[in-house]
Amino acid sequence: MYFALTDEQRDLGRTVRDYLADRFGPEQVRAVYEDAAGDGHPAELWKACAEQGWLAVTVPEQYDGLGLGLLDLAVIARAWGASTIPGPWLPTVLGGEAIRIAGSPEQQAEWLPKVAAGEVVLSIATRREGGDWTAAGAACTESGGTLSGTAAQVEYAAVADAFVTATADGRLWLVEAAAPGVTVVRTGGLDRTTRLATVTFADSPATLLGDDLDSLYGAAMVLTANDLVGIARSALTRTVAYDKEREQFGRPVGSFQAIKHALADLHVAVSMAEHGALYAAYALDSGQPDAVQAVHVAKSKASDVARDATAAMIQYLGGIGYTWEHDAHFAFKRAKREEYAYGDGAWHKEKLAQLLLA
Amino acid sequence: MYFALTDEQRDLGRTVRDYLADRFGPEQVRAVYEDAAGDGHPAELWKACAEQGWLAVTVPEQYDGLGLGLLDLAVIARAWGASTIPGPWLPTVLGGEAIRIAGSPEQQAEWLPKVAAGEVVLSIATRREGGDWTAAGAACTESGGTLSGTAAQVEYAAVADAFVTATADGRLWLVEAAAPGVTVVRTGGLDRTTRLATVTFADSPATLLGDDLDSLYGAAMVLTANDLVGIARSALTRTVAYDKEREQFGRPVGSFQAIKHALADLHVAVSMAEHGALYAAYALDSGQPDAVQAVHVAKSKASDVARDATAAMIQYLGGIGYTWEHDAHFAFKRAKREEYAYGDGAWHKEKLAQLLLA
Amino acid sequence: MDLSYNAEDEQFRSELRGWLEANIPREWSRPGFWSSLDREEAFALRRDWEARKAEAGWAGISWPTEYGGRGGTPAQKAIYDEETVRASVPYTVNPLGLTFLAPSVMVFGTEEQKKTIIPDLLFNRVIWCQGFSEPGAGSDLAALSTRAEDQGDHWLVNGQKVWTTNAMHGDWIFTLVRTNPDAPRHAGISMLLIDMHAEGVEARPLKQMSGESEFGEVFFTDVRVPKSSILGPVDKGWEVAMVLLSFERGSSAMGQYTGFRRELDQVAALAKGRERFGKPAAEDPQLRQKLGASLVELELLKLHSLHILTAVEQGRELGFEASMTKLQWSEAHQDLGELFLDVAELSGQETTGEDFAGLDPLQHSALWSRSETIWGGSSQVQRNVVAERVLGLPR
Amino acid sequence: MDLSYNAEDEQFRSELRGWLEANIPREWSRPGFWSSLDREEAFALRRDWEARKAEAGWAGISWPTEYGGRGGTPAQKAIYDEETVRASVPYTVNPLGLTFLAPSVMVFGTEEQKKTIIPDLLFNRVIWCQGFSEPGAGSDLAALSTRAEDQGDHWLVNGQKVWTTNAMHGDWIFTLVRTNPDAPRHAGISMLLIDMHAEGVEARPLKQMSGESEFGEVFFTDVRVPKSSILGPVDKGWEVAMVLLSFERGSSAMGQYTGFRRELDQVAALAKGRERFGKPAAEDPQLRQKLGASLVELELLKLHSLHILTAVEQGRELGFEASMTKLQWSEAHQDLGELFLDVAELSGQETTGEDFAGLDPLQHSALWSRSETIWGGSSQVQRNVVAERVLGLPR
Repeated sequence: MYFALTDEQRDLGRTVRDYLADRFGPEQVRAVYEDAAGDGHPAELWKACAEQGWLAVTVPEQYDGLGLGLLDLAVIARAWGASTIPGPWLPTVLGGEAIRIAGSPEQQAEWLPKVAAGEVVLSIATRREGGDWTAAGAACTESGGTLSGTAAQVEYAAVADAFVTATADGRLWLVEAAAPGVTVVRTGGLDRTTRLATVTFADSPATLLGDDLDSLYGAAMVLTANDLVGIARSALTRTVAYDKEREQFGRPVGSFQAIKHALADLHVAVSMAEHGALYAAYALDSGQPDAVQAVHVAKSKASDVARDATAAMIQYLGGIGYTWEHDAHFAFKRAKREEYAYGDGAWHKEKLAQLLLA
Repeated sequence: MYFALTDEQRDLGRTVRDYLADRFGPEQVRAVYEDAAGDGHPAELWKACAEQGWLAVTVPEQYDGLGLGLLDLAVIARAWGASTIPGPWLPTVLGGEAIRIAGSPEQQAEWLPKVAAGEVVLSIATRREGGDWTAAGAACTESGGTLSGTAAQVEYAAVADAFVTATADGRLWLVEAAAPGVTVVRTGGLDRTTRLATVTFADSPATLLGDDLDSLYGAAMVLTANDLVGIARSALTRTVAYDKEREQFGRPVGSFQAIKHALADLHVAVSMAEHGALYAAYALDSGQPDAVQAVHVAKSKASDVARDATAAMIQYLGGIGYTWEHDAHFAFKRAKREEYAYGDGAWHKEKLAQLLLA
Repeated sequence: MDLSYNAEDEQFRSELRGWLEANIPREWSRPGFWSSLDREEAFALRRDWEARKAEAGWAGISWPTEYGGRGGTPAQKAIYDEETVRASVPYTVNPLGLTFLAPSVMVFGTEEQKKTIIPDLLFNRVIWCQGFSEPGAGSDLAALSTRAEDQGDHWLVNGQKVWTTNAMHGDWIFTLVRTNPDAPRHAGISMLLIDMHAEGVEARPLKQMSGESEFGEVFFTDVRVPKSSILGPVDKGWEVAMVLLSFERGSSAMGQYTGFRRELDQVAALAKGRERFGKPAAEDPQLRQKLGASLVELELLKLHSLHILTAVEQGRELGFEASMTKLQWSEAHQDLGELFLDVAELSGQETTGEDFAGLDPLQHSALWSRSETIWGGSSQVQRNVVAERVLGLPR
Repeated sequence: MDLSYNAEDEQFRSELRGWLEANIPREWSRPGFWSSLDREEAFALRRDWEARKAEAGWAGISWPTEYGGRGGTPAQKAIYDEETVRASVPYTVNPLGLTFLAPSVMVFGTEEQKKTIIPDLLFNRVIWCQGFSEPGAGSDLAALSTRAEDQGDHWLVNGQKVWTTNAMHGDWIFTLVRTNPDAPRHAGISMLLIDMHAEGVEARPLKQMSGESEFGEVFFTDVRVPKSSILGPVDKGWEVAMVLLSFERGSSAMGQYTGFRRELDQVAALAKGRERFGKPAAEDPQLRQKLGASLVELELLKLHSLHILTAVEQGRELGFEASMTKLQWSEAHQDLGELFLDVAELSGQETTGEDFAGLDPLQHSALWSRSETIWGGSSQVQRNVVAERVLGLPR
């Protein structure tokens, strides 16, 4: 019985963080941030993802992957969140997961080696604006093997090679970006550490993967939760560091008890969110009976705590945290977007109430 | 344009508070509190209510009343809450309001002079356990001028001379306690500053008053809100006073910033709740167009703030506030009961959403 | 309690409303009009408008007539705040000058200062900035280090100010500077009035997380300031500043209320129009709770404003209620911003425009509200004030 | 991560479960059984049960075998906590003795103390109280003023303790007393072991707002305490107490989790059964949110317990995580109490019984939870610890 990362997982986390510190630090993030019209997909970072195997984590070994689990991906997602890293790593990994979970051996053989090698960018285009993205209102309708519909807030659609989308019966489909009838219209985002677009399919030829939208969403919720706890922990750590140094009224701001207590409460909440985000990954990996509950607990807490921790960072950094020049708003805005992605705290609490009252 | 009590209203408040300080202080409250089996209806206090005109405030002058408004009653209700005063003042006043609002001149002439003189105790028995007490699920059904049904959590039912109850069509009825088929079964209450009972009517002869359940509830919500802000202000004041004196770690507890900030936030919230509770009374009195909104604002805020202020009192008094011997729990429990009486914060916020979205 | 205004005040309201209706360009209330303008264009339009308004006699509402004001009652000032916001009049371009400097000059100014500064403010000919905060002196204002050396016939000013509203449009700045570095913290500070077009004064925009630059930084490098350009006595600038800041105290928050209440209506309309899980967002019970909660806090802000107004009219001592007002409006507005984001959900995260940086006014407001609990005394500072000055809790 | 227990631990669980099933009277899990007993009756039943349990070898789970314990792993202790709560075994009557005193005696005790105190605790023959808090020393424990004067062959103790759990059932009390009034605050304190049946010791019940008396007060008037009846060195009682309190640190909150989780299930069942506005309360979206939120915090408490357990098993330094555990469980439990009251609404405000004072277990729990954020280090004290000791924020 142990509730902790393995040494290998700790090493993985360290490797990712070391790489980011050396090669994709705040300056590189800012370059993407300032270039709102750019594709937000730094080539060097992508190359590193491929070389380091960060795109291959859950790809089975027979398809040139590492054959590891969601918990290993979660380690990377946390590091990603902590440094507000841009790029299509998450949607590509999720696209790969869709193929791994729902695809046929042939489809896996065709796509997964390319995912692992960083040869394709994938994205998830299942969310119809205003619809019930979890099922009945999914983006597309099917007719004779072609799909039609519009998906909103699709991450990195402009650089994607293929989209995973869904029909209302819960089946997952793969549509290549180059297929007829596929239109990508970029929109901007408050959070410039990602890129968004609206993707329209009009009688676009599609390949059926299979019918496990729920499993895909489980992975998406867990990885987003881990990105969020990465953001939250990093925001708290930065706030604590700043408030230890920043003096007002002749003493460090962090010595004022009202701030101390707020930060202490956040530390408890962030620590709990970390537990929840890791456990949910483990629970899905190992098929625990409470896996569904674990996912909702994780995303609910992570959404709430990342919002609170980044808001506290803005407040307790004082004016400086509100400036464009300071990186605090990268985290604040990323947390806000991810709070809503794949269900916000209230949505997941309602799901938990359903489980509890069942 | 002035948003404040008149000098006369301030004087009234001072008179009530002075009387209570002199004649019905903490010892007298505690005596009622400890005597859980007693009727909770101290004779001397009741006599004072009658002599001082506190039961006659809104009774028209032609019926031996003072012909004043809800705002004047609100002044008394605040003092009542501040000192957690027991006794059937509020239900009797509300019963009188029901007769004043909905009764015929004959009914008013029969009952209101007795209400003003303290010769009768009335109570409100409109709430069916689990029902929609605001209308469709009201306590009683009518058949040939007699009523049947059960009302829960009826205040001071055991000493009441008559009950105001309602039928699902929103009509108000008066049933005398001595009427056939009326059964009163006392229950205990966590809040021993009031007395509760379940009242059953079985084909009990009843007198129709009229059809203004909503107005009665408006008055009930406003007066309860004022009782609640009285509790809240008093709880805050006591906490501040205690924390100024109580020393730990060589300094007053109230000098610790985390406690200071919590108390400052409460002061803002309590002040806002006071504004809201007074304005709602004025708005009903003067028929302001936003009177309904004002009532919901008042009861919502008062419910929330009294709960928070009394909980803070328990916490910031330290262990002593949790003891039976300290009076803090009188306020804590009274606030809790009144939070739910006539709709809690969430219920009133939903009503406000309805108004906003209409 | 009587919330009806007297006949004179109602007369004032109806005249004002009539004038506003006749004079505000219709297009101003068209949704998106203001955000369609570029910043400079918008500023120029607002500046001109205020001058015209002043010429028509609708400026300096509560200022004494001897200074060219209308000598209006506090109630009239509140009516003015309410009606102008209601009529979609843009916020003044000269808030610091009008709220803080003008009344301070009436108290501390020389005859010469009164004669020049006040009329220029009334007709909006000079835009004033406030130079208080510094990188090392935020909540702890008295830690300021900008220095003014006495050079006999002038002060020589060196230092930096930050969080300066309107820095890029400012003509003059009232500035706290250290004139006696050896005195205790609060002594040895003076309030200088500095021409921002003078040599050695440099203003730079300070971009906020919204992408806008509501604030700026002002750098002073060997700036020569005439000895006469001081408000109040030398080394008494702290006292002058405290009085100056107190002029916010009696100001009602009716303007904020009216503006935020309109935002809430917009959020409610958005909730009705936006589909979520196949139903209008307005049917989501959690959002309904938050809509209700927001309405509660805003209506209470309004009542608090009426309470302040009454106290001012009755000549009662206000004490530190301004801290309560600030806490109530800034926290309620921040919650309203969060509510908007919750209603808009993921689609509220999208921006528009060719540069992908265009913000919807409610998006901007939601971001801006994050600064409102920091500037003008952070919520933490306000809570200290309420705890110590109002509740009397020990320091 | 691997949450499966090893074969040995699973074996332990199944043996324990089997023994519990065979030995716990069936009626104990009948709803209302415990509240139907009077307090003394219930206490006697629990005391006897624990002795029986010890005789069967189910006591001192994690104590070394040399002291008569089972020498079990931390995981086994957690399994024990979980299974006993699950099986509706009542909470121990000797919590202070078992959690704090026993391990402290193992560290600081003389051979004589080890030989007498530990077996008596194992078989529950002696109920121990803790005498730390005083009316003037709550959060600030070092302000204590109970004095022990050295009378050559004995200590003469005078003073008062408060918030003493089990005061009315206690046989002995481990007490912090001031043995050197001239030393600095934290020095000059010693830990005496005092027979509560000795002359001059008086225990009085202290009634709480629930109407129950979980706590008491203990008065010492010229109590003669043998010189040998001290734990650790003279004047080093503060250090002894710190080590003693640290034994809570590694203890998992699995017991709390299991108990609170059961309460949540009861609240959920109540919500399904209770009608509100003509519909089950369970359909109220606000209550659903709160039910979901409560489940979140309790499940995270469980995971935190597993995290602590892992750290203990791996021999890692725990630091001040106990403060986090306390904050999480006490605040979550208080919120659960509020949730119960919200679900029960006005009918949850009713009490029963001939004396109108009978509390439903969930009512009692809701009131009791108000004390949980105060005793054992208030939430404020815990936040100080987390801020200063964990985050390293300056004092």
